[in-house]
Amino acid sequence: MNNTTLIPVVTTKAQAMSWDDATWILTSSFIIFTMQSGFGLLEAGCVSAKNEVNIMVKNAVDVVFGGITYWAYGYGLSFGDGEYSNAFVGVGQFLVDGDESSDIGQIYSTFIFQLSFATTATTIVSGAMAERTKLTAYVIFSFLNTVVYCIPAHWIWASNGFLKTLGVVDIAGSGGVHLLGAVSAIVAAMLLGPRRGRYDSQNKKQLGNPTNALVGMFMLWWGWLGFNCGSTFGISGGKWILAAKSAVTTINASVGGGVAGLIYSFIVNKKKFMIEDLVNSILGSLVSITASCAIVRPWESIVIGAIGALFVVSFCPLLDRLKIDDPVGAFAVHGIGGIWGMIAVGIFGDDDKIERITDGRSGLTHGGGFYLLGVQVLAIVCIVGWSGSISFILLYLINRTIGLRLSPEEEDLGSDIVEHDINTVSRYLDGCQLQVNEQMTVRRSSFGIIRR
Amino acid sequence: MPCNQNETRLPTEDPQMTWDDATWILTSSFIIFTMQSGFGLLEAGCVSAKNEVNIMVKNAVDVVFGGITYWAFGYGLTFGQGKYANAFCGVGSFLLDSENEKEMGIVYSTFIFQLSFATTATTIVSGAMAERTKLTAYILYSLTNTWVYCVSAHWLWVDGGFLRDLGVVDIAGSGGVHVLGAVSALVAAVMLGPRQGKYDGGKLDPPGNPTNSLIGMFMLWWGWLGFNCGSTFGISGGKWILAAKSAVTTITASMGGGVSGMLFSWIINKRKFVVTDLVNSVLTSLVSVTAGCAVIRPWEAILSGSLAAILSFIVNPIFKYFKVDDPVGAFAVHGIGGIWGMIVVGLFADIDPIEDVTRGRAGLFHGGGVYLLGVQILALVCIAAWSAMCSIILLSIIKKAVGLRMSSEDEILGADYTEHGLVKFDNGIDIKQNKSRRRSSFGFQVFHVN
Amino acid sequence: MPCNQNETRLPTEDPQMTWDDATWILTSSFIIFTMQSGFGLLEAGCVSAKNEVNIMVKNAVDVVFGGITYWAFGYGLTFGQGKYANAFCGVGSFLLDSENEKEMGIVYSTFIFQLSFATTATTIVSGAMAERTKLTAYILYSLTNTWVYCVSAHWLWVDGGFLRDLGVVDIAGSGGVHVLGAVSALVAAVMLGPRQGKYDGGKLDPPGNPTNSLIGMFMLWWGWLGFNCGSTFGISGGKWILAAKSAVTTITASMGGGVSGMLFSWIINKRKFVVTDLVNSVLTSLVSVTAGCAVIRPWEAILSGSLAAILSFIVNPIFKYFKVDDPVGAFAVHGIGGIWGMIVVGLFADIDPIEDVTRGRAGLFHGGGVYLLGVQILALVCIAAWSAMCSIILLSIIKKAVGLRMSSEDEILGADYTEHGLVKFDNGIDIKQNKSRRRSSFGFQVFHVN
Repeated sequence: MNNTTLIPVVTTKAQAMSWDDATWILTSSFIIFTMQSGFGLLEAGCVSAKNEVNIMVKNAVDVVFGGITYWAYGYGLSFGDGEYSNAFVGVGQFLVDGDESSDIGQIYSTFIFQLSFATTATTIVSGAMAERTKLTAYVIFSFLNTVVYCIPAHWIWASNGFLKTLGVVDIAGSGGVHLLGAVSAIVAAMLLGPRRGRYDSQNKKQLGNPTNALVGMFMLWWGWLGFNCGSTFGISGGKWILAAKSAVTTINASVGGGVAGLIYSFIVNKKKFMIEDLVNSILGSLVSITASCAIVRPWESIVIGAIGALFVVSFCPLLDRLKIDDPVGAFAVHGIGGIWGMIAVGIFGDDDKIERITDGRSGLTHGGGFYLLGVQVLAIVCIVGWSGSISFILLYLINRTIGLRLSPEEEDLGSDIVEHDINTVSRYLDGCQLQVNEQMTVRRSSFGIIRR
Repeated sequence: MPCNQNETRLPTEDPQMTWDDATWILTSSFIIFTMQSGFGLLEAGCVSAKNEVNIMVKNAVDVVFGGITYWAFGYGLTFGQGKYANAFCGVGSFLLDSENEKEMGIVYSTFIFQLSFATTATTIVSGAMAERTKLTAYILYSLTNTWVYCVSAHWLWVDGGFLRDLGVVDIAGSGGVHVLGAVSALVAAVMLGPRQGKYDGGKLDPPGNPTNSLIGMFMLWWGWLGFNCGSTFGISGGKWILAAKSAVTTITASMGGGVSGMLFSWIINKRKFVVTDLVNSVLTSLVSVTAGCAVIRPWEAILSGSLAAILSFIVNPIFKYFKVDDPVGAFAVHGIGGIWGMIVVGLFADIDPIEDVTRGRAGLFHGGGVYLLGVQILALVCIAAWSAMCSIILLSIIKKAVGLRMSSEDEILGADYTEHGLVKFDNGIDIKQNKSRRRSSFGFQVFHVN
Repeated sequence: MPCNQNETRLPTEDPQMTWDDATWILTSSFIIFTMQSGFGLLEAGCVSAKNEVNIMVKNAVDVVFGGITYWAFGYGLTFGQGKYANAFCGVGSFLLDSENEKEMGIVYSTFIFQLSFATTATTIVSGAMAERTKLTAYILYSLTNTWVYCVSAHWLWVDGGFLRDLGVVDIAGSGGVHVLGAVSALVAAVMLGPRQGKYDGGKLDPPGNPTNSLIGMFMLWWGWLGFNCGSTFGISGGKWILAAKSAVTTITASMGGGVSGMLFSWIINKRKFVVTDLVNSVLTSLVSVTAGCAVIRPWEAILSGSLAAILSFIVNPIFKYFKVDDPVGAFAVHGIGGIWGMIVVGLFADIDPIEDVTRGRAGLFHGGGVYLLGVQILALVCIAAWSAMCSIILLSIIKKAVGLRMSSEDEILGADYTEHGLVKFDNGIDIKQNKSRRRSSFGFQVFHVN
C-alpha cells in the first residue's frame, strides 16, 4: 500500500502538500475572508451614522486595491524565491501566475492564504482614519500600503527572512499583521488629527450602532479561529494536533479576555458594562494569542488573553488624553494586543515536540532563558520602525499631493453624502424636511436614509 | 492522507483520529460558533429596540463566562475518565490541559467541538429571559449553568453514561442541547414573570427589527448544517456517508417545516405571512431533525419537520393562558422541536449498517418495536427533570443573592441604557425641546441624565 | 483516505469519491448556502424600507419551496439515470432517497451541493421582482421554477447532456445558474412592469439601507469562493490544484472588477463613488469568472473581471430607455456577467493537463480556434431561449391564476405591511396627531388603518 503516486504532488520538496492540506488551507482562507465582513460591521457600528456606508466601502477598497497590488508585487516581495531574494526582501513571482512551475497548487494555495492576511493588515488602518479621510486618498493609500505589509512578512515568515533566521515566532501575525497595521493606523491618526469637535467638550462619544459593532465582533471572533488554526498551514502529519490546540487556546484567550474586560468595565464605569470595553477586550485578547496559539497551554492562554484585554481597555483612555483620535480603537486593540502577543511568546512559549515550531527554543517560564524574548522584542522594534517610517512617508506624500483630510464642511456633512451621495442625516437634523401629507404618503425610510 | 505511513494512524484499524477527521471536526466547530451570531441577531430582532444591544451582549456573555467554566470543570464532568467517573457524571480532566502528544489532538478537538455545543445550550435561555433580567444575574447564571448541560451530555454521549448504555440516540442534541436549554428557559421565564405590559393590560414595545430576525434565522440555518453533519464527529470510514445524509435530511426537514409553517400562518392569520411564524417553523423543524439526522430518510425528515413546525404553534395560546412570557419563543422552538425530535428517532430510526449509530435498533415504523421509543421518552423525562431541577435551584440562589429581575424603572428605560449607558433616540420627543441631546441619525445618542 | 482498503475506493484508480472529497463538497455546500444570507441582505438593502422584510422572506421562500420541488423532481430531472433519461433531461431518482450504501454518499453529497446551486438560480429572480409582486404568486413561481434550472443543468453538467457532449465548459454556472436566472429575472421584470414612480414621473421610495447592501456583497464575495472552488466537486487527485487555482482567479477577478468599476463610477458620477456601482461591479466580475475559474490564468481573470464590470454599466441606460425596472440590477450583474463569463471561456480557456476540464480544447487566444467559443455561444442561446420560454409560460399561468402584481394601494403601503402586517415607524409624522399608532424607537410599529 505504499503507492507513492497517491500523494498528489510528486515530491520535489521534502514536505509536499497533499490535498488534505489544501482542504485545510483553502477552507481557512475562506473563513479569514469573512473577517472583512466583521471588520466592516464593527467599524460601521463604531462611527456615526453619516459615515457608516463610507467605512464599509473602505473595507471593500482594501480588498480590491490592496489585493491587486498584492497580486502584482506583494506576494513576490514576501515569498519570491528568485535569485536576488535576500534576508530583507523576496524577489520573484511578481504578477502571480502558476505556469511554468510544477507546484502550482502550492503557489496558489499560499497566495490565497497570504492574501487574506494582507488584506486584514490594511483593513486595520481604515478604522483609525474613519470619519475624516478623503476616499481618493484612502484608495491611493490602499494601493501603496501593500509594500508596508509584504516586507516584514518576508522577515518573519519566509525561510530566508532575517528575523526568521534568528528564530522569531509569530504564528498567525500578532506582530506581522496586527502590530504592523496598528502602527500604520496610529501614524495615520496623528497625521490626520482628531475629528472636528472630538475633544471640545466633555461629551463622551457614543457608538453609532452598537448592535452592528457586536455583530462585527462575533464575525471576527469565529473568523479568528480560521485565522489562527489555519496558520498551521496544513493539516497532515502533526499539524492537525497543533490546529486543534490553536482552536482551544484561541477561544480560551478570548474567554479570559472577555471575563477580565467585563469585570474591568463594571468596576471602572460604575456598574455599567460598556460595549466598547467588551468589544475591545475580546478582540485585544484574540490579537494577544495570535502569535503563540500553537505553543502555549490552555491555562496560559487564558492568562495571556486576560492580561492583553486589560492592557487594551486601560490604554484607550490614555490615547484620548494625548488627543490622538482613533475612532474604533484600532491602535489599542491591534497595537497593544500585538506587542503583548509577541512578548507572550517570549514568556510562555514552549518547545512543541510535534512540528518544532520554535526550533527547539522555549520562553522564559519554560526554562528557555531570555533569547526568545529578546528576539521577539527585536521583531517588535523592527516592525514598529518599518511600519511607522514607511507609513509616514506614504501618507505624507499623499497629504502633500491630493490631501488626506476632508474639508471641515464635508466632514460635518459626513462622507456618505460627500463621497457617495447618500444622505443619512436629514431625518434627525430637521424632521420638517420630510413632506407630510395625509395618508401614508410621507416618504418613509425606517433606517434614516433618503436621497436628495 | 499519506498512505505510506504507519498503519496505526488509520481509522479503520484503530479508533484514533486522523487529520481528515480533525479537518471535519474543526471546520464544523467553526461553523457552529457562527450560530452564536445567528442567535444574537435573531434575539436582537425579536426584542424591543431598547434592549437590542443588551441581548447581543448576553450572547457574548454566554460564550465568555460559559466557556471559562466549561474549560474549568464542564469538560471534565462530561468526558473525564478519572477513577471516580460513573454512569451519572465524568470526573477528571478539570482545567483542561494535555501534554501527551498522542491524545492531545483528540482531547483538544473534542473540547472545541463540545464547547460550541455547550454555549448553544446556554444561549437558548437568554432569549426567554430577555428584556427584564439583570445582566449581573445573567452572568452568574452563565457561569453556573454549564454543569446542567455537562452532566446530561455525559448520560447521552459518553460510553458509560446510563442513557447511552440503554441505547438512546440523540445524534446532535435534540434532547441534550435543545430540550435541556428549553426547559431551563421555561423555568427562567416562569420565575421572572412576564414583562411589564405583556399581560397586565398595558402596552409592550413592539419587536424592533424583523430584518435582523430573518438574518439571524439564515445564519442559524446554514450553521445547523455544520451542527448536524459535524456530529458524526469525524469523516473517515463510513462517517462521510452519514455526514452527507445528515446534510440532506437537515435541509429537507427545514423545507418541510418552512412550507407547512408558512401555509399554517397564512391560514390562521387571515392571509398574512407572519414573520415570526416563518422563523419559528423553520427553526423548530431544524431542532426536530437534530436527534435523528443520520438515521432517518429524506422523506421522513420532510414529514417530521412539517409536523414539528405545526406543533410549535400550540405553545403560544398555552403560554398566553398561563401568562408565561417567552419573548423570542425559545420554548416553542427548542422545547417542542426537541421533544418531537427525540420521539421521531423512536418512530422513524432505521438500523444503520454503516457506522451502527443506533446499535442495531430500529424505531417503531421500521419494525424495531417500542424499545427505542421508550428509551427516547425516558431520556426526555430525565433531561427535563434534571434541567428543571437544576435551573430552579440555581436561579433561586441567584435571586436571593443579587436578584433576578430589573427594577420596574429600569425595565421601562430598557437595558441598553441601564446596563450599557446607551440611549436610543426617542422618536416621540420633540427635538427642539431637547437641545442638550447630541443627535445621531441612526437612533443613538448621548444622553445626559439631569 | 482509506489506505488499507480496496483499491477501488481510491480516487486515482476509480472515479468514486472518498471522504476527502466529501469533506470538500459538504464544506463548500455549507458555504454556498451562506450566499442566501448575502443575497437577502443585498436585496433588502436595495429596496425601500417598506419592502425590506418582504424581500428577506422571499429569499427564505426560495429555499423552502424551491428546495422541496428540487427534492421531489428537480434532482431527478438533472441527474436521474432511469431508462428514459436522454440528452434533454434526466429521468429517475424522483423523491430522492437512497438505500444502497455504496452510492448513498455520492447521491447525498451531489444532492446537497446541487441544491445550493438551484436555490441560487431562483434567488436571482426575486431581486428583479422586488417591491411589486404578490408573495403568493412568488411562492407559486418558486415551486415551479425549479424545473427551468434542472433541465438546463442536465444539458451542461451530466454526461449525455447535449451541450456537455458538444464540449461546453461552464464550471460553476455562469451560464447554467446566472444567465438562466437573469433571463428569468428580465422576463419577470418586463411582465410585471415598472414600480409606481419609477418611470411615470412620480417619486420612488429611496433604497433603504446601503450598509446592508454592502454586508450582503461581502457575504456573497466570500461565499463565491466556496461556489467556484467547490465546483471541482472533490479535492483528491489533481482537483485540489484546480480548487486553489479557482480561488486565486475568483478573487483576482473581483479585484479587477472592483478597481475598474470604482474608477468608472468615479468618472461618470462626477467624483462620487456610487455604492450600487461598487456592489454591482464586484458581483458582475465574480459572475464572469464563474464559468472559467479553473481554466484561465490570474491575469486573464483580472482582465476579464474588469471588462465585465464596465460592461455591466451599459444595462442601466438601456433599461431606462425601454422602461424596464430591475430594482436590484439582477440582469446587469448576472446576465451581463454570465454572458461575458461564458464567452471568456471561449476566448481564454487553456488546455488543463491536470483534470482535463476542457476535454483537450483551448480557447481562441490559446490556439484552440473558434470551436469552443462557438459551443459557448450556442450554450448561451439555448439557455437564454429555454429560460425565457419557460418563464413566460409559468408567469403567464400564475398571472391568470392568482395575479402577479400587487394592487396599487398595496404597493404604496409596501409589502411589509400588506403581506406581513408590519408597519415601519414613520419618523416624520408628529406622533401626537397619530394617537392610533403605537411607537417603536427603532422604526416598527403596529399600524391601524382607519
